[in-house]
Amino acid sequence: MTAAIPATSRTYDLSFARWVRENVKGGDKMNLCMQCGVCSGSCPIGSEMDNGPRKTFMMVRAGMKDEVLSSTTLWNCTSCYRCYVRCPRGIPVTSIIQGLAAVAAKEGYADKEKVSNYYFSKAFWWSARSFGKTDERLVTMKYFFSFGLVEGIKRALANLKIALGMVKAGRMHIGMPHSIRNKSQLKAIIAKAAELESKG
Amino acid sequence: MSEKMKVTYYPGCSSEATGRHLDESIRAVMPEVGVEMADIEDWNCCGASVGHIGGGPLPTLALNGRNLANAKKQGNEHVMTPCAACYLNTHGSNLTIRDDEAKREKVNEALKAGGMEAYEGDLKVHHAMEVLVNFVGMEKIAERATNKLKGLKVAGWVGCQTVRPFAETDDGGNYDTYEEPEFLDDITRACGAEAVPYEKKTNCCGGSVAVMKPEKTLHLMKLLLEEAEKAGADVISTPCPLCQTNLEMYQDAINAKYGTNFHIPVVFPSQLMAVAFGMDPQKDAALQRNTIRAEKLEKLAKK
Amino acid sequence: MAQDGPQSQTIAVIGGGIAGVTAALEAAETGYDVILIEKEPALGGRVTRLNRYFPKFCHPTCGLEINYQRLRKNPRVKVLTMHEVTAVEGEKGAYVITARRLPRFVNEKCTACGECGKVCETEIDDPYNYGLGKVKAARLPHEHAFPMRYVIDAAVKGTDDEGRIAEACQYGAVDFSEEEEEVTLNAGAVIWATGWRPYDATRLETYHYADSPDIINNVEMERLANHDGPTGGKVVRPSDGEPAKKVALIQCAGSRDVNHLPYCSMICCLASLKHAAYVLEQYEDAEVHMYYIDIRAHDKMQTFYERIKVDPRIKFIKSKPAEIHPGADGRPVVKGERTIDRELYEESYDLVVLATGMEPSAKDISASGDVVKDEDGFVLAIESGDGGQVSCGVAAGPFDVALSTQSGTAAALKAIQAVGAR
Amino acid sequence: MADETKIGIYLCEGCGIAEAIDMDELEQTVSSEYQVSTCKRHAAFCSEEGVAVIEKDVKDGEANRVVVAACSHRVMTDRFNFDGAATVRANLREQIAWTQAPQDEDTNMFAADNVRMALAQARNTDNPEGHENVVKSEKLLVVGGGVAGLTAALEAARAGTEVTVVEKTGQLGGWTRKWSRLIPSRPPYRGLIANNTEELIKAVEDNGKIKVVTNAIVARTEGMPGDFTVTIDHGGSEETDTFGAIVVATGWRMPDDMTPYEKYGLGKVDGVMSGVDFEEVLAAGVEKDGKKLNTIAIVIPCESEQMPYTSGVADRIAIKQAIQVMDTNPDAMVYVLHDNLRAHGQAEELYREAQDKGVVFMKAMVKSAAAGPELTTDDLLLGQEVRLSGLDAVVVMTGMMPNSTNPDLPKAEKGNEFLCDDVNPRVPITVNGEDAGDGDAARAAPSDADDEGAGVAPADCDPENPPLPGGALLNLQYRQGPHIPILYNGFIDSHYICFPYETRRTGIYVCGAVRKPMTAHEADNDATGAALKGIQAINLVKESRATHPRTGDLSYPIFGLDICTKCRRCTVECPFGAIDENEEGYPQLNPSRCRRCGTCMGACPVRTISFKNYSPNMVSEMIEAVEQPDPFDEKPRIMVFACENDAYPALDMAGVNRREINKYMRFIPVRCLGSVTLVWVSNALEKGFDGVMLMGCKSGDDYQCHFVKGSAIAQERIGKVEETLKNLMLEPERVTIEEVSIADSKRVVDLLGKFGDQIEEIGLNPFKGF
Repeated sequence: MTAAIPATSRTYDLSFARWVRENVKGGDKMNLCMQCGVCSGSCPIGSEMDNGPRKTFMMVRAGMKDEVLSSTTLWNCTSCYRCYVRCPRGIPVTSIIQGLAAVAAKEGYADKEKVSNYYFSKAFWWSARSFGKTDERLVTMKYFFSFGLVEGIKRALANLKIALGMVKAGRMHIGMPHSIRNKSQLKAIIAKAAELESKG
Repeated sequence: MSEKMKVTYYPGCSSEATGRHLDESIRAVMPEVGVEMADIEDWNCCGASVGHIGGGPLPTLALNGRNLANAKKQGNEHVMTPCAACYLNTHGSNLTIRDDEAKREKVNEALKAGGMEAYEGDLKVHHAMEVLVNFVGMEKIAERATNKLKGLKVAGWVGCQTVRPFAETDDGGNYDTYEEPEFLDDITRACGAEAVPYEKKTNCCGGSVAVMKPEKTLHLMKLLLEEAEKAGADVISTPCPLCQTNLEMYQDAINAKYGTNFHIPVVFPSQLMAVAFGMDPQKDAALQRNTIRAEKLEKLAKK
Repeated sequence: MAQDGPQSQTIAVIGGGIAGVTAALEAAETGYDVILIEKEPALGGRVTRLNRYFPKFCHPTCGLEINYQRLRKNPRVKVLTMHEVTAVEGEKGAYVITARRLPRFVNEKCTACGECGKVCETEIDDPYNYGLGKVKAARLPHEHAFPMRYVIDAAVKGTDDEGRIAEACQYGAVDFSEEEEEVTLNAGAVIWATGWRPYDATRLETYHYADSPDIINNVEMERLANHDGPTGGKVVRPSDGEPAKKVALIQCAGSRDVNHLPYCSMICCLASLKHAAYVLEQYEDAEVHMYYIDIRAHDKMQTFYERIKVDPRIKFIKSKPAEIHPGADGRPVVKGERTIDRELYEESYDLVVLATGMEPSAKDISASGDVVKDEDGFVLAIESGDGGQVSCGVAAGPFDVALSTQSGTAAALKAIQAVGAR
Repeated sequence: MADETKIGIYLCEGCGIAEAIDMDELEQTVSSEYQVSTCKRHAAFCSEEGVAVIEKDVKDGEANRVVVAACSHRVMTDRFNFDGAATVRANLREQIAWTQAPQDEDTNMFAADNVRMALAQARNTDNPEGHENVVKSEKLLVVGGGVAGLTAALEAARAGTEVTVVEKTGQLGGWTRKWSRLIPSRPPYRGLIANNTEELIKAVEDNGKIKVVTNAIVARTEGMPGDFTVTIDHGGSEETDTFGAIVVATGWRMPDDMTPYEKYGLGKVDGVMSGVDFEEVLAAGVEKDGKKLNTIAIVIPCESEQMPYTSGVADRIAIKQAIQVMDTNPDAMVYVLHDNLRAHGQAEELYREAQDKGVVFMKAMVKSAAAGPELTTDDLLLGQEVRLSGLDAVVVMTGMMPNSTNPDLPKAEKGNEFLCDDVNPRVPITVNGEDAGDGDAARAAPSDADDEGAGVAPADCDPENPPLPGGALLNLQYRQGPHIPILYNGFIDSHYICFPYETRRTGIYVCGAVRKPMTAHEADNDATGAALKGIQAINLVKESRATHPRTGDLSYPIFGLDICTKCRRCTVECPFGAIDENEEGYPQLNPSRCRRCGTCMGACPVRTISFKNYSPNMVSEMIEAVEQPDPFDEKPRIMVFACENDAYPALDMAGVNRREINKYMRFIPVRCLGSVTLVWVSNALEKGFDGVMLMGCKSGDDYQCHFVKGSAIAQERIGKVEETLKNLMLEPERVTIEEVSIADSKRVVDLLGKFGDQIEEIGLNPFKGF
């Protein structure tokens, strides 16, 4: 990301909103929100969200950085894109919520209990980096165990039946993970991208 | 359409695991309707639906940049993927690379670091379903469907990312609507099966959230199953590998939680096509890979 | 067609709704020749289909009656009905207007005696009621039709009705040989008063307008409440005729939406407040919920809004519903987020009224010369304002009736200037 | 006129008339009872041949009065219109053939009576020729030199009319001239536009047809349309000129009472300013006292406490000003605090532009303002109290108060009641009025909620200290006082949605922000319309014709002063102040002010006011013409005076729908219930009518009377009828008045039915047969 997020000194200090505008994908459209509620009303698991997209946008305007970045809204987006295509102001709502989630992760707002996505994503990137592909089996395992050994085993066992079914159906293989050939190339590319990202 | 269409094929990671039967059936049926596929050389993951969080936007963009650059090398303007998430990321990245100069430069810088040539965003990314709608056409499918799936009741469940937000195609216009797409039922009918009315056509199963925290999304999948049952469907047909896996593997959990007794097979349209085309139920339709076997469909399959 | 006076001094008014009729009369009463061109069989456009006006709850036909009396007494205005204008070309002083003359199958000999209607068996969806009811194919457009002349729908062609109807008419007024033909009219100035149509609610996929008879649009609500509408003025559920006591009024159904109509249609909020009054007035135990983004009470309408607001039976919910669909019991369900308290709701109603926005009809007419159309299809005189084409009413922008008649009067003067004031 | 009167009567047999009515009997009645010069029948008189028949008779001198017994006078008007012969219509179709039992004894009696009444009418009518030409000037006077006034002048001049503009100040252009940027009125409807007022001023000054007088006000206005003698006070020196018509465009001013805005800190807290003052800051590059203003809250006073006349304008101006700040300083922090943001029409795009540029909109209610300045607000969307601190300025959008009076002048001695609300816009809504299906359930019950103002009775206005301060704009030298009557909230608007320019002072048209709140662009368009009405009025008056709504009517009231008792009722009751009094106190008509409603005629106790084609005598004879059956036949007769604007059309439409109407009714269309004199009522009862019904338009708030008070006046008069009835020893229930709308084609049938039954219950009028 670019310049660090400015601290907000007072309510409706717009510096946070404007930082989001510059640094979050789709953020440039966020201020167009007219607070109609279609996005939050369209969300399949909106009930799992404390604020929902609409209010989140209002809170960004109000400069409520902490509340926004620690909000459960960011971690329960199923990426169904209903809000995105329905928004009467053409705001890419999904992208902004996901963008804010990325920010929250970077800024260390992702706390284990609440924010499993973050760990899932981490596990996922581990796989992507190491093999260039997602090995669902390993990602899931790594994800489970990112909650600690006990929790990991618990979750693993809970899903054992499913896993076995998958193995039986040939949809989960045993043995070495799938991998691309030119791993070094991919590593270099991702590394560079990450570097550029942090530079902005 | 021209008799033959050449596409560079991007199977996506699930094609080697949970989505194998999608990959296998797509590879089987596409050539039958005049679509020639060649895989993207040494393709990598697209970033799926959570990549952006851990990795951030630019690395995700770079992942897709690499795939597209490789596809470009193969000299064919059409890229096709059967996976909703792959389509979303590849298509979205392609647009960004095409329209956002700053990002394009960064991506290309990253690609350069990997010793790759720059990519300008001049390929066209299609979802396999869009190819069937816009390039193949239902007539052709119906024509090829010699083994009509008489009496099979199919609930067409499109899900989300197959049409949202990119029902909008690289050739301009939408290949179907965001809320009430019809292509899936059209395919069902082209295969000679009955498309039962299915209101929750574009409802969400929970996607990756379902993988991470099923407890939060089981009610969504329950709704989808109820609707299918109400409609008297023998099978649910969905183009999305994650949707297929979720709805299939969580039925036990749903039954346990809600005291229901769901046992509804969830198949891919390409599996329906393979059977309707009279192809091999195992090798081509990969019906053995459904953990909830679609017996009725299997019975219809040519032995 | 024949025109009195030099055509270069004739003012053509396209559209016989309240704006067009006003423009035509104001020009004629100032001493100028006018051709008033209407595509329907009778004048009055949208307004004649309204039950009441806001904020006074008076009857639109009342003003139309006065205007029709003015027309009857004013030989300067030539009224052409069933002329659908397709193009306007030319320049100040010499415009050529191309129109499709649609067959009425009834000529000026008609006395409106009604014999043709008596024998006619064919029924069609009543265009006057937006298809909410059926009507004889041979009919008087409605009780207040001007001109008071029958019209016969082409549906009877080739049926036994054709013979029966021709026979029934004792005045030689029925003429089935009429065919659609293209006519051209000449004028020195053109007033666009082409009005509007409700935005096609089927395009609002998430609102499932087509999937339930109890999800209607705002113009249909006017017919439901109207004494000569399909229900004789009772606000009921179209599905089963039961009283519609719990009613949802959905604002911005198409308007203020970049995916549909980017502009605010201006009248919907107030029309919906009026609709609330219709319901509250008919049922003591009525329950009306108005879903809105902003209640837009323009100029002095704030007092009207407050006047409705005092009724405890109406609730205002700041929320644009995300979805509306027929529920399990068949009643329409409205789903979304209440923005003030961030509550998610899913509520059933007897009747849901979509306040669909206004789409300019001028979209369909090819314009050229000293007039421009904006992206939405509204017609505007060229910047300098000294051309011979002007617009008024909803052809010019989303206006209410007061603004339409006001702009119609203004348009008359601009046209008079164009034909060379005497 | 009577002696060489030749009446031709034409009995039409078309449209089912002959099927329903015994035409031979009808013809028999006519020729036996009346001296008609010719009586003809035809299958369809409206046909070419039919019309030719009548035309021939008129040409051959067979008839100089034509009675067409066919359809309603509301149709075929253009065809039954003959030069040199007054035409009267007897309604046999809509009223009888379509509503009565065919070939029934009562149906034939009904038909005979309609023809009898028409013949009586014909004997007492004549084609009116207009009053003497009063036009002394065709010039237009425009009062007010703001955008509206200047546009009215320019547009009128472009149409060839000479104009004089009178501006109170020394500078043309009004408020708008002060704004540095304006709201765009054309696509793409975003991007503020330069102020073009200077060009407008120049165009006016350069126009040879326009004379501009600044630092001047209208001291006095005498006369009438076509002949307004106006005295212009030009800084003390008076000059007089004559005009054909007047356009009033006096615009708006800051509210006289600013206390409602104090809660926002206006006038109390430093740094809080009005939107008007903020325009200066904007013009100076968003700088005040050399200091850049970067953090600004723009407050749109929220509904409940907001003066109604800010509606819709304040919001758009707030958005405009916010954009202007961002255009000057993209990093500025601008907050617009609103309740409902009224960016209606294309202004929605302006709203998006503001957001695009970073303006933040808050649905927030201001609770209080403190030094800083800072605001404590209730932020409805965040659901919490929000303190807006660190502000450089707070801008409050204040209201637009209409200049319906001139605040610099002393209060007028009389006529201030016309500054009281014409209607009360807050009375509870009833859709169908009193007779609504569900009666009182219908009424919107005022909630006990804190909606102060709502649902209250009309502000009882004390003419001694009217709501609007100051003197009259035109200082009209009218019997009814110097003011132009206002509508509610102080605006001089029309009461009629269909007819936005209808003031109650003929030939005087109002436009711009004095008519209703509007932006400069809207005022521009409004002024163009007002200019047309002015020109039109002059043209009509030149031909001695009436203006709206009886446009073109040549008839006018003639006063028989010989028996006038100087009771002044006509002068008082005229809704348009058309009648003054001369030195001896006799009524003096200003014909071109008159709208021909006949209210004066109805008011005159000695029946000495009449029109050529509409008079007390004419109607009395029509009443008399109706045959009263022998009491033993038990056939009541009920006289219905129906307003021709709404009630009569409703009756016609009952016919169009083939709804059966009580067969004992007899109808006389009247111009307005205001024209109904009580004499007609007593006449009817004396002649043996068993009941009398008056049908008029809605009265009271939201009145529908096309002549303002006709219906109300009639109700008042009928209130007095009881004595008359008592003197005649008759039951008061025999006379009733009903409010009927044009949409009552169903209800009107029930009304008549009920009244008919009621009369039958009461029994026949004992006077029958005397």
